[in-house]
Amino acid sequence: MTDSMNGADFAALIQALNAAMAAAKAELNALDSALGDGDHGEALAAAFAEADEKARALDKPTPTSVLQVTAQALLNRMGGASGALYGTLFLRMSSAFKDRDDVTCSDWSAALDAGLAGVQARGKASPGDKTMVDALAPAVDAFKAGADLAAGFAAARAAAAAGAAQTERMVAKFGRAKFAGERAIGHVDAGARSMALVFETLDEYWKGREHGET
Amino acid sequence: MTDSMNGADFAALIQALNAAMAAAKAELNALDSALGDGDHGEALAAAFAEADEKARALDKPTPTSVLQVTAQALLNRMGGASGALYGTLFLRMSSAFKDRDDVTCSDWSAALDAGLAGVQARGKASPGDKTMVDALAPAVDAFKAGADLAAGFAAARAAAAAGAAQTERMVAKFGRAKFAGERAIGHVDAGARSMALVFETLDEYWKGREHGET
Amino acid sequence: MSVRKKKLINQRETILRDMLQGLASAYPEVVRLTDDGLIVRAQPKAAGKVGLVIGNGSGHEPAMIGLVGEGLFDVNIPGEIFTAPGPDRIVAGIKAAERGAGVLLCVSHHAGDLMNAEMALELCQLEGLDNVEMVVLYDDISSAPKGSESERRGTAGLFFVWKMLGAYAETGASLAECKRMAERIRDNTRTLAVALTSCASPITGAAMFEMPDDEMEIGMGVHGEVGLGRHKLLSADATIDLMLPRLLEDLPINAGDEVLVLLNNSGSMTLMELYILHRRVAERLAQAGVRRYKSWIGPYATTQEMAGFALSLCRVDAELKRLWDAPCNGAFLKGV
Amino acid sequence: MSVRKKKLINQRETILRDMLQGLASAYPEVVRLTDDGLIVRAQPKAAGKVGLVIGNGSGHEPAMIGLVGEGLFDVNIPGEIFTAPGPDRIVAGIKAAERGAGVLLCVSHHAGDLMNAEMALELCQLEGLDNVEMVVLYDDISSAPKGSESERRGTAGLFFVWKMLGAYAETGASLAECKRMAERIRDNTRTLAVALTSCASPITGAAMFEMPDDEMEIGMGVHGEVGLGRHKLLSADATIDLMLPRLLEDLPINAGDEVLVLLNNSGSMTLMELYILHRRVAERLAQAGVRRYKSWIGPYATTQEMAGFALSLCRVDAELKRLWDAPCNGAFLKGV
Ligand SMILES: Nc1ncnc2c1ncn2[C@@H]1O[C@H](COP(=O)(O)OP(=O)(O)O)[C@@H](O)[C@H]1O
Ligand SMILES: Nc1ncnc2c1ncn2[C@@H]1O[C@H](COP(=O)(O)OP(=O)(O)O)[C@@H](O)[C@H]1O
Ligand SMILES: [Mg+2]
Ligand SMILES: [Mg+2]
Ligand SMILES: [Mg+2]
Ligand SMILES: [Mg+2]
Repeated sequence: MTDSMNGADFAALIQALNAAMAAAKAELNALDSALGDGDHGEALAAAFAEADEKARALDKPTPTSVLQVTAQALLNRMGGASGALYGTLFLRMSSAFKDRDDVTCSDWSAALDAGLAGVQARGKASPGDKTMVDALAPAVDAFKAGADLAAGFAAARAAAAAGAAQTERMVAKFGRAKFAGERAIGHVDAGARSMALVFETLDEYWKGREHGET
Repeated sequence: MTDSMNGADFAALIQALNAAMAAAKAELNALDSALGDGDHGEALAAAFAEADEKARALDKPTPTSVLQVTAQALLNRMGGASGALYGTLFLRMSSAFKDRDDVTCSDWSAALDAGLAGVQARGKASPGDKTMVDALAPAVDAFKAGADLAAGFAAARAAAAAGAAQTERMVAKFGRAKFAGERAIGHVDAGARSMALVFETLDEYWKGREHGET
Repeated sequence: MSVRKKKLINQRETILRDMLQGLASAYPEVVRLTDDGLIVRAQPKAAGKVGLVIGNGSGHEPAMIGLVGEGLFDVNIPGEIFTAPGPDRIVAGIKAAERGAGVLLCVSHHAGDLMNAEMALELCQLEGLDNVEMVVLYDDISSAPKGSESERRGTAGLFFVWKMLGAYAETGASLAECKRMAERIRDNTRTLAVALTSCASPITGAAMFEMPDDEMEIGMGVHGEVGLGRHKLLSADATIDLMLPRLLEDLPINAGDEVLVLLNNSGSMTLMELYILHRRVAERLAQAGVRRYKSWIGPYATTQEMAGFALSLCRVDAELKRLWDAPCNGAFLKGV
Repeated sequence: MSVRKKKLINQRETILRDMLQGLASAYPEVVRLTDDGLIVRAQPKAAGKVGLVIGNGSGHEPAMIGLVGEGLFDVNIPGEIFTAPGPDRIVAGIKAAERGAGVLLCVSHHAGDLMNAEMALELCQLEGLDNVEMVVLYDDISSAPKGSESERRGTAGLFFVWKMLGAYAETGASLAECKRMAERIRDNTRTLAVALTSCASPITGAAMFEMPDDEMEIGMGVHGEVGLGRHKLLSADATIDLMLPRLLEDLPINAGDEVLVLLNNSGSMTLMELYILHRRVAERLAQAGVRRYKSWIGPYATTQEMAGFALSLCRVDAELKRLWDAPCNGAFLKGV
């Protein structure tokens, strides 16, 4: 087995993300309602359901096309700040994978860089601001230290989870939670948690694929 | 001591009614809220407070003038259906006592007849309709059987109390409670209860007066 | 479900005074508060036109203090919370509305309002004020069966009367004509209400009635009186499907007739819900072949923060449509 | 205190669709619902005038679907409940508002609204639609300190912008002029809100936040975001006494200046309470030597059935007063 992902992999990954977000809906809503408006799980679940449907409908899925329909669903179905940010992440990765049928470890590394840069340009948040960036940024860094996709995904997953957990002690600088000031301390940021879930799902998918489950 | 009441008696009676209504406010509100809008005690207490104030301000109180300021307070301060009905009762009695400085047992009998007739003309309710008439009508009848004021008041008090208690088993035909239909059963009518309280206070006042308390 | 006990007031004894002063402070170009507690038009109606007066218990705002102004009422006599004003105050209101063509005293049919209005008319006669007429109005089909219309209560549907009668009086119609017009609109109007929650009385601070979390009341009165009965909570569409046929059956209406629609917010319904409800009303009216002329969706007669709404229909012809579209300017109602 | 869990809807997945169809069914003479879910004027604005567009999360009705019409917005892009619409839908809204003089995309300052608007403008540039400007609006003094105005949130006070900008665009002002006017009204507007209760999200069915029975929140956001802090429940007068000085201090205002007043109902406040509150606002403004031009008391931007209100002031001169008094005709706003 080569160390790369093709269009079918991406379609299967989106399917896995759809299942993961559906399962995590209530948890993410609950996190969001502590400081925001309680819809983060709902919105992500709806968007990934639509992304999954659109990805399945693709005639000949490529990494780019799968990520592009996913970005469209996140932008226009999910809406809101997190729709724009998640949409930007997937859109930038989609562009980065342009013209590749199989994407490798170094393609992933470049795409994650582009995605993170897009999210930060759009949302202006840095690590420490109690947003999804607190999971995404360390995941991107950790991925690069991995020797292959498996190692990279595993490292990114662990880093994202750790980053999300750390948001519990932060004061929010962005999103609705920012208006809570000190009261934000003690709550994990919903977007950081969902971002950690994205990397967890990616790692699980790839582990399953390596063990021949898909 | 003669068997008659003068203007000072009436002023003292209104003072006693003020105290009685203030004390019964919560009870009457609670009865009214089961089927009506829960303000019967509040409204009566406010009206008798104003009546008391106006009666005290009278230069030379007569039975007529005390009952007239009381009627004014009931009509214009209390307002609503029960204000109109209570106001009519006191206004008719005030007119019936016209030109008398001391009112006797037979004056009382005529005045109560006039008052009851006024209430029924205004409100169209008959005994059995679950209204204040269920306390007032038997009280008027019972009063007439008494040999003197003391006997009449005692009999009226008992009859009014019994009449009010019986409303618990009735379906309302008037007032807000009428829209409750069968659901009214099990609740004593607020206006019947307050009317019973009027006769109870009257009887207590007269007993105290006979024993030299006032 | 508990009700909202917190109300932003000063003291309950001064609610009425504070509220009326607040209204007058906000809309001096529309209304004025008189020393005896009446809400009157800032610019009185032209002399020689019929004055329109109504008294009512307060607590149902914007009714009726918000409906005084050009093309609406001349005088409102606000009573204490949920309590009709007494006869002396009604007489004062009638006098304030007189512009030389007589006064129509409008009565929304509730026992207290009617008794006090009758006493006020007796006082007017004693005082020689004889160009005064009274009209008793009702619309709630849940409060008495068909055939006993005059026993029904006055509820949200009277909005149609107020708006169109107000416009009619501005045309210079006579007192007798105004009274007939009020009766004609009334006779073409029907209302049914539902409530989802109770509310707190601003006087007692307690819930006006109890309401389980999964039920709704059909045919609720404007003071929170218990209605026709309880239902398990229905969807928006099912609620309309239950209400609308009863109204269409009770109203003297035929396919091809035109109606005005009112969805009155009894307090804390969201416009989101009311628009969703209206969708079904429009759909069902179309299916019944009844044409919808115009709709009014919002609060007009409330019962504090009760969650619920009233659905009213008023059958209109060309003349009534003109009256509906006529301008008006109350604190709460600017055109429709 | 528990929130109202019962809502009269059909299913939560169809709330937006049902609501928009319901609005369109009620006011066909004012608005039309397009196939792609935009609310547009039934009679488009005359050619050669600037189109005004806004997108926003739903759940705040009548904002903004009720403010489309003559003298108001040309197009509203309603997003899902509490969720700004995505860039593609905003671009569609911009296209629908173009009448040959360019389009001003208004953004009430919230992260989601701003990000999606920025993406939409990038898409417009890619498509060669270059006569499009964006203006970012804010008013809530509780969301950032004086000096950092541009970080503040857009809340109820933007009503002043919508109403007067709408009137201004009807005069034929250019795109650049419209943008400057929007900024000028914004810079003269300040808002502070309080909340007494939470409300239930129509999506999750759960309370948006928790609120003890004897407290109030100062500086609450339009989505129920926690605000500046909790207070023990105050009286109506004390509440105004706490809010008004902060607004007057923040606003560039001098004795003798004239202001418009908004008391926005965030859901289930009674008009009784709002009028009582206005009484104190008028009293305190007079004491401060600030003249009150006109007031608007009622719901405009709600957060479902939350009990609370926002107090907004807008300093006006002769030109703005003319714009305030200009006619308008939205489903929810007929004149002011
Ligand atoms: N400027 C920003 N940069 C990065 N992430 C952000 C930013 N603003 C919000 N977020 C993320 O979005 C999450 C909230 O998402 P969601 O609830 O779906 O959106 P909304 O707040 O519009 O309801 C937050 O928990 C946070 O992680
Ligand atoms: N038509 C009537 N005839 C006699 N009594 C009546 C009538 N209508 C109402 N009542 C009495 O008035 C009482 C309610 O009084 P109250 O609560 O003060 O008035 P409201 O119903 O206007 O709030 C009822 O309990 C009933 O006894
Ligand atoms: Mg959220
Ligand atoms: Mg009562
Ligand atoms: Mg009452
Ligand atoms: Mg949201």
